[in-house]
Amino acid sequence: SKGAGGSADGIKIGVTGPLTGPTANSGIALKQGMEIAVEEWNEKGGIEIDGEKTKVKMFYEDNQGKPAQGVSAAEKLFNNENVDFLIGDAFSSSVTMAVMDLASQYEKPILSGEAVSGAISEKVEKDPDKYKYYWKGNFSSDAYGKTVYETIKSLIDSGEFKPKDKTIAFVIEDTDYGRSNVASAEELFKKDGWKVVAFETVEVGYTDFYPQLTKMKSVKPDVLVSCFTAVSSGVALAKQFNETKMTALHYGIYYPLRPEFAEEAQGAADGLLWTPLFFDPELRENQKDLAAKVKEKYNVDATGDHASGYDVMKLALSSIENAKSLDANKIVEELSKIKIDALLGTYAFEQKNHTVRAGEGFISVPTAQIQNGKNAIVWPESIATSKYQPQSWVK
Amino acid sequence: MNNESVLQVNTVSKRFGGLQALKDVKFDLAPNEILGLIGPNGAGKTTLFNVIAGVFKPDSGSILYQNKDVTKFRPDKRCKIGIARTFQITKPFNNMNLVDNVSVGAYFGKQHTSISSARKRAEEILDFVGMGDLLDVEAKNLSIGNRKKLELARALATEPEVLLLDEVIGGLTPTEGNEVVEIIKKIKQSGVSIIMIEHVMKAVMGVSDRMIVLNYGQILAEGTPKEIAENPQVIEAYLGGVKHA
Amino acid sequence: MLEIRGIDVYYGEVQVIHDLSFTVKEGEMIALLGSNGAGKSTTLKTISGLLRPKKGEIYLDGQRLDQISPSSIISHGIAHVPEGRRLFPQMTVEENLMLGAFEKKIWNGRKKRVEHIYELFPRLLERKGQLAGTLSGGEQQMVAIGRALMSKPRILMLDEPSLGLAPNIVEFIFGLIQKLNKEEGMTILLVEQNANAALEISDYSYVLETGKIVLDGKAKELKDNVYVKQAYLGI
Amino acid sequence: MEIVMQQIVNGIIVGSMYALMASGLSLIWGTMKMLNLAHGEFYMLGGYFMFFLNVGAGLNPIVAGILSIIGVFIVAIIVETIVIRFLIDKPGWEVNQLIATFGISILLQNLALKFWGERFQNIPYYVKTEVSFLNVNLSAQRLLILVVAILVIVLFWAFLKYSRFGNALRATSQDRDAATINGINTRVIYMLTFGISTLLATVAAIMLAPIYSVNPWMGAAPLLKALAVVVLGGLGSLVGAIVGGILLGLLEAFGILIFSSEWQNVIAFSVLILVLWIRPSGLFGAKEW
Amino acid sequence: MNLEKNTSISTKREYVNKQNSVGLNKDRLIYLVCMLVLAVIPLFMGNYTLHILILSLIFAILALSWNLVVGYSGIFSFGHHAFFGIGAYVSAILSMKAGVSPWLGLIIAGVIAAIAGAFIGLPVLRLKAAPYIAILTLGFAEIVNLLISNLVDLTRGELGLSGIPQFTSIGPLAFNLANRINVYYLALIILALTIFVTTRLIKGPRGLALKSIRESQEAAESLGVNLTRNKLYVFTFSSFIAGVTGALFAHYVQVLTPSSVIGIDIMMEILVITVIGGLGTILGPVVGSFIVILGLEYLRFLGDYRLIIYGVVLVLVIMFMPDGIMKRIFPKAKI
Ligand SMILES: Nc1ncnc2c1ncn2[C@@H]1O[C@H](COP(=O)(O)OP(=O)(O)OP(=O)(O)O)[C@@H](O)[C@H]1O
Ligand SMILES: Nc1ncnc2c1ncn2[C@@H]1O[C@H](COP(=O)(O)OP(=O)(O)OP(=O)(O)O)[C@@H](O)[C@H]1O
Ligand SMILES: CC(C)C[C@H](N)C(=O)O
Ligand SMILES: [Mg+2]
Ligand SMILES: [Mg+2]
Repeated sequence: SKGAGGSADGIKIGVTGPLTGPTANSGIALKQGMEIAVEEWNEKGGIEIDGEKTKVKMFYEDNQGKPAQGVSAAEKLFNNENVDFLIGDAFSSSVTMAVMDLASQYEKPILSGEAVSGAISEKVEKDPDKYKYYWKGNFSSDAYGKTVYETIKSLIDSGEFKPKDKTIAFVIEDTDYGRSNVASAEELFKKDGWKVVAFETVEVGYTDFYPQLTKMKSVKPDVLVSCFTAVSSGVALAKQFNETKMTALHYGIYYPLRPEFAEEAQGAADGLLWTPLFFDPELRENQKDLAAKVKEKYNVDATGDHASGYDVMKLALSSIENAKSLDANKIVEELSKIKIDALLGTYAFEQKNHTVRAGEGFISVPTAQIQNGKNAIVWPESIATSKYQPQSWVK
Repeated sequence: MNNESVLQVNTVSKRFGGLQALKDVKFDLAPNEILGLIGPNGAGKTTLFNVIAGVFKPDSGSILYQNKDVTKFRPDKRCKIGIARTFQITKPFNNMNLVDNVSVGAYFGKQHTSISSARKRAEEILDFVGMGDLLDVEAKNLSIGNRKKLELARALATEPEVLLLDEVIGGLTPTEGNEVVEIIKKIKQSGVSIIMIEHVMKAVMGVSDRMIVLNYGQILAEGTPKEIAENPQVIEAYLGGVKHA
Repeated sequence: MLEIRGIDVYYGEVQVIHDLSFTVKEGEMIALLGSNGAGKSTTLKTISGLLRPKKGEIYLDGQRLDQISPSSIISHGIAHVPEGRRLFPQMTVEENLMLGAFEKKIWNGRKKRVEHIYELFPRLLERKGQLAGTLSGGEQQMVAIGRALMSKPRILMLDEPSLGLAPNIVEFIFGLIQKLNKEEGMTILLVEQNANAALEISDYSYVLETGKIVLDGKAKELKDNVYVKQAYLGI
Repeated sequence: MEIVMQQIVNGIIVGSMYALMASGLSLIWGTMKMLNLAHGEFYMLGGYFMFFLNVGAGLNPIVAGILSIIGVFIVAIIVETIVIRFLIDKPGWEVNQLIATFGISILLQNLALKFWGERFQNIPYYVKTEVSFLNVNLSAQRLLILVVAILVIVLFWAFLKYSRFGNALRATSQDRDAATINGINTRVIYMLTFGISTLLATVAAIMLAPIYSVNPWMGAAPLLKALAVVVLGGLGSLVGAIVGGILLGLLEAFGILIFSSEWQNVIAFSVLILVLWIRPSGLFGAKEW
Repeated sequence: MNLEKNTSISTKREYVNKQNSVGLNKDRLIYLVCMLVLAVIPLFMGNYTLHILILSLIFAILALSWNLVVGYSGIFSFGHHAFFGIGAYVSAILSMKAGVSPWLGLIIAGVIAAIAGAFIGLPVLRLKAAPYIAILTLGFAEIVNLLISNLVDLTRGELGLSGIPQFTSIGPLAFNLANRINVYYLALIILALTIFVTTRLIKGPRGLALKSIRESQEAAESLGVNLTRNKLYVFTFSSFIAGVTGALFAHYVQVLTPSSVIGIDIMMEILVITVIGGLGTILGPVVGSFIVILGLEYLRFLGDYRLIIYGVVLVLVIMFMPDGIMKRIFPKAKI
């Protein structure tokens, strides 16, 4: 190697994410999105570091979605690969919580990807010094709750939905994702005088909802909110919901964003309200390009994970570009100031907790509805592509 | 009652579902006596041992050992106070060598103070039963006959007052059987009282001071070997036509 | 008829049978004697294919037996009543007996055959519906022998049939064995600890010690052999 | 009242599937003294085979089902021949079988993941009508589950009790050497036993796939349930597996009704522990094959 | 009773003495070499390797404690991860919510895990067949797992605990991530202690009792061995070690989620480690742990073939080395 600078063998970005285990598909998609971003950058000649155009090199380590494995992977990247910047964890909150603690030790920037858990932001907020080098590349889970609550409120306000006794039920997956998203929604609904009549937590991948639905039929909630990361649960619930002739307004979190959901649930999903719709090249012009590239390069249909990976890599590389240096302090300085448009919206950080901002003007968390097998944005009005169509089963 | 006896079986009954395995069985064992227990297959002999050794609680009746009621004692406790038994279906500690097998009895039976003294004792006993050259052999490699001797050695190692022998001679050649009979006689000489279940008439009849015949869970006859051998009921139910003793 | 030629048998690394040879002639009753652990049961298990010899051969009527699948030995007319009876305890007496005729060729004739067994052991007819595991020791021994007879064997191998049985039952069983040999002409290979009785009823006898034959001869002659008297008869 | 009826139906339907899975586990325990940790993966394979044949190749469900059963059976026999047979007579079998079947389970799971992807797959209902009785509505598909489960279990039982092969299988399970000397080829019996146990799992997978879904991890939960069922009912007991399965199904359904989903397994396992405390060999402890 | 005749034991005394000799016999030498190697290795390693080595040590201790129950006593517990998890959560929560020092937490975690062990040991005592015990204990672990995920107020459920305090410094010795070599030595000391205590236990009368129970409960009981006391003892003792190990893990990794400490995969890992190393040996679990954890780590380059290969390797190892590596290398040694 020549010279002393780390830039001699390029800018090294380490990534930890799942490549095996139940969340492998997301991890793989994230990786592909990142690869495309890195490629684009390198095609432009790389990034100028200390006055010299330098190529970017990515190192992606599998962690099976497990915290301890995540730490091993991150350690490996810092020690053996000597990475200048870590995207960790690219996917999961629990791994992020373990990996973020390495930031102060290695004094290298760490940016997490899709992890949403509010607990991460809280950690940073409590000890900003310790997490000087850690930044959370996604908004916090309470944004989902807000979207769910406000969507339903607006439906009521406009008279499109008339709850009888303001009762709500939750069926969620027992993961940090499920729990934290619903926690914020629950709070908002309760504050508004709603009553929670059922709260069912099931294990990941659960598919037999008949007992839960039978039970719910007797308490007759006005609204049912469901949240799973395992699509199989979502499909099963949607179908069984139909079959048991439930009459509640049904709102789903996360699972409908997987492309296979609508396909597999078929008719049963038509009318479902859901969030977060981030990625839909048919609705969003700026995402078409990525979709095409993914198709061409990997021969798969692009998903939100591809976009997410692309965006977080863009965030990382932009901050390095702005810093014009691999100095960690300079990079995090630039991260804190960043404001860039990317595929999913505009990224900027909340300073008090190093968390990406959600809402209008930043990353928006819209409500979508499946209408005739296709997605339409129905809330907020400012970006809506279609009007809410009353769910056929709601009585 | 009889203060002379070391063990009293007091009208013990035991039932397995619909089967009355023991019914009002009652007898005493005198100190330093060998009591032969015979009877047809399934008569309840082994069950009786299990009751005396504490594996089964009797449905009614009690067991008195040295005039103390031990009916509620667990098997390990009974062993510690001096009641030892062998198993008809041998239960060797398969993956342990013979010394360790016997040391378990030596150490836990009458608490030896150290493992090494228990081992020493175990070797003496193995020698005594004629397996002194097999100390290091794992028990799983023994043939049936040697397993029976191992049962005997382990029980002996606990230094019992009362020894319950369940068919230790059956399965041995007559010559080997004779050797074991000699050993049993020696054990008796050292002051132990013995109840011995056996189908080999030559052996039990030769060594027993007194015999009891169990049939369908009840005592059919009791007496000296000679009386038993001539008892027509016993001949009918158990001995058959061949001459014995 | 049955010829064992120089077999070596091992359990794992341990050699139990050393270069063992002997023959069994048609219609004979052979007693195999030996002290504990001499390898008698092992010999029978090797003949019936449960164990394979490392060396040597076994022939039946000139046909090699030690290389065929153990489950087809019985179809060559050799039945084994193993040590400890080895019934199927959770099956009824009749089911146990029927399995003795498992072999395809005779499976269909099993109902008739079982009648014959009930004639030999009227006791079993009374108990045909009872689970074998709940029988008394003597009855179990009857089932074991009955099961072996279901296949109409030409050679019957019995491993300590008297073990743990009441004297009157032993008498019955020995009587039966004699009857099978004398009246039905069945060849019998009998392993017994009860050497007196075994020598009493058999024609010829082999004495086994640590896996080798140390002595053989006419049963009557062996009975008077000084060594046998000392080592096995306990006189 | 209606809700209670409905919940009973829910419980019995899943329970019947637990019973099928558990019967398979119990069967191999009975004959081979083996707890097959890869049982769930054979269930998974059953699901995928059905998916490819029914949805992929467009075969009708009955043909696809039969072919799936044959397919899984063949895979099972291969596994038995290569791995299980090699281990079964050796010392340490008690523990080693667990590692071996765990290895097989990881292998099959990750092969499925590698070749068929993480994407879960769905199979349309085989029958689309709905039925209702006693105020209980349910799709014919779910009723079909129950019917098939009962049919398969009855056939299975009759097969064990009356067929020549069934007798041989029971005999082998009780005393292998004794079976051998009676002319039973126990190697073949082991192979077929293993195959049949996976057959039962495949039937469960085929029936459940349209309602749940097919993915590489689908076997884990049913395996855990089936394990609980076999000990609840009593290992080696067919009646135990059936009663245990239905009982667990009902327990879960009513657990959800009375408490909530998150306590479902807590309740199920607490009952299991309690039952074993009172009856250490399960409800139908002794073998009843 | 007096058996003065027939006792010609002069030649056999040797055997007794061998067992109790205090000198540096071969077994001791092997232990010593192992410990020395383990003590020196980290001096040459970077943080990443150290991290993996620490995890290997932690799993070695855990596997060792499980081996005591299964390998030496024949009680087929399949819920050992419960005690690991209990230990981890107890110490983490105590230090986070009540400010209890992690050092004290280590002990308390052990004690609470031991109590849990004794509690579940009671029904286990009544069971004889291995599968019943396996599934009962597995069920227990599942209950603990669900309790931890459902008692959200205390444990934050699946959200997990993070920011668990590290071990506080002892003088100049800090135990944070930057000084993890000290954590390594801490784990090594706990491992050495565990090995020491277990060997003492196994070579002594308790070991004899446990082995006899493993081989035949009825016979052991008939020879004066108290089944209840011995089984409860070993169950409790090994749960204690598992609990301590859990606490060690918690304060090292500083993040806990129910699935990361009480998932069934932890139990499978324990099982694989122990069996590959050698069930019923002392050093087997240690060697097994290093092989399995390092192996899995260094197989990363295989990408998504990693687990496929892991599965194949497991099957092959068990087929061709069924009694583990230790017995393969040292067939005679009692280690
Ligand atoms: N644990 C048990 N459960 C049910 N029945 C039992 C049990 N133990 C023994 N029996 C039954 O009790 C009866 C007496 O059995 P036991 O073993 O005492 O007979 P035995 O006199 O020792 O016979 P043998 O001389 O054949 O050994 C038998 O019918 C037996 O089947
Ligand atoms: N399964 C086995 N594993 C290892 N060794 C065995 C096994 N079975 C028997 N042996 C050994 O093989 C030798 C011969 O045993 P075998 O059972 O053939 O003797 P036997 O003559 O039938 O004796 P017995 O009269 O006691 O039944 C014995 O030394 C025994 O220890
Ligand atoms: C399903 C995913 C969106 C989960 C999420 N990335 C998290 O763990 O926070
Ligand atoms: Mg008896
Ligand atoms: Mg024999």
